Amino acid sequence: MKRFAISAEPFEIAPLRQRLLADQAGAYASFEGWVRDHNEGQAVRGLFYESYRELAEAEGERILDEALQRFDISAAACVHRTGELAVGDLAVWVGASAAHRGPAFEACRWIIDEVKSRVPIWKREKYAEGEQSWLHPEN
Amino acid sequence: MKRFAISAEPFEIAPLRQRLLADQAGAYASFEGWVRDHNEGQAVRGLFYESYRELAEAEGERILDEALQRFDISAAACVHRTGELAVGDLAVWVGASAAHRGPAFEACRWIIDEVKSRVPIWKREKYAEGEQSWLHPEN
Amino acid sequence: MSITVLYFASLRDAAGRDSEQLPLPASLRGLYDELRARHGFSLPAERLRVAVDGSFAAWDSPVHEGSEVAFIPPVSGG
Amino acid sequence: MSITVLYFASLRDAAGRDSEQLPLPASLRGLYDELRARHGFSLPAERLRVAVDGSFAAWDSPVHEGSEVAFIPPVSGG
Repeated sequence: MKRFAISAEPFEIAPLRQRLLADQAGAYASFEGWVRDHNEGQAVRGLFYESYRELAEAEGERILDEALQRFDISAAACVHRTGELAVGDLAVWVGASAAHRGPAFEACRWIIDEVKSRVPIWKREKYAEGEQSWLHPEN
Repeated sequence: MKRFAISAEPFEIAPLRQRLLADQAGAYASFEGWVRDHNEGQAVRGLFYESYRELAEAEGERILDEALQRFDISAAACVHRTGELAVGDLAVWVGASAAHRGPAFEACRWIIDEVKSRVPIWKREKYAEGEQSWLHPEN
Repeated sequence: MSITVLYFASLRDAAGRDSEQLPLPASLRGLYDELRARHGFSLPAERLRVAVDGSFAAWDSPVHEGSEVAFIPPVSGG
Repeated sequence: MSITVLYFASLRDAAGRDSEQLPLPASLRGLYDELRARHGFSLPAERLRVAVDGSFAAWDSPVHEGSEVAFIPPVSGG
């Protein structure tokens, strides 16, 4: 079972969370990224995520492998949407389970940070004024 | 609507999470504490949580008020179970939403830490050997 | 002239009851020490907090007729 | 002797296509600079990563007949 997935359709969190439950795990930390109605002062109507899917899935799996090495966690997973998203839609989900809450939080935070900086997914924002632009952050 | 609750019965996370969704919020961090099958080397069959409910709810609200002051978040909530719980049962849930992921994670972590150290709830563990004991941590 | 004392967790087990009515004490600290001796509580007052009428209170807070007093052992939620 | 170049995000918009077949280049860096001039890409090579056959690669990696090359603009998932 893949732990990192790109999903072109809306996805349910409940079954993903369920797979992280384990009798030895007492702690579960999760993160969800939703489409906000603004970014850097501009009103946003929605956005479009594009990925280089093959590379994104390979890099995502690598991040989760690294998280399992770096942190004392039981399991971790991540799903990232692609396609057209409206304000309020779920864009990304990360979950991590562990015996203790410290590593669960730290791994969850580290995974989303790495996904945002390393996985080939690009966001095009659609502004209320009708313009669009790809985000290619500096750094 | 109370943001902190003591629940004597199992509770659903989905409606609690739903209340934290907001168009200006792009980030949601959550924590769940589940009953583990062990603690400090002992096999655990289940546990019993007792609270001083009136004081617990007041102190829990105070923690959430403080979190809203300390962190740049949109909303936060917490529910803690009481009563008999089996291994794998949900004991506590915390959720926080924010425009950005940093404050969402930090507030979520701070809230669960404060709840564990300040809210009058006590855990009695039932060990596989049949003994029970109240946990009154030295911190 | 009486107050209600509430017991939780290990204090309740040791006292064998949830609560009891007691005469108005001179101080919270004196009350706890007396109850500790009577019920055999293992925890010293230094490891407890005290609540009066549903709010945390200082150990030197006054106690009034009719107050509800609770001694709060170290908590273990989460 | 040819390779496939994949375009994503702003590079795809500027190139007006998802991919194209090109002759085997001498180097990845030279290939990007040539494509940047041809398609008017705004991003300099220093801001991109490069992937060959579905894995990130160094800019001085060799390119082989039939390789699939992708220039990866700064990512913005999450």
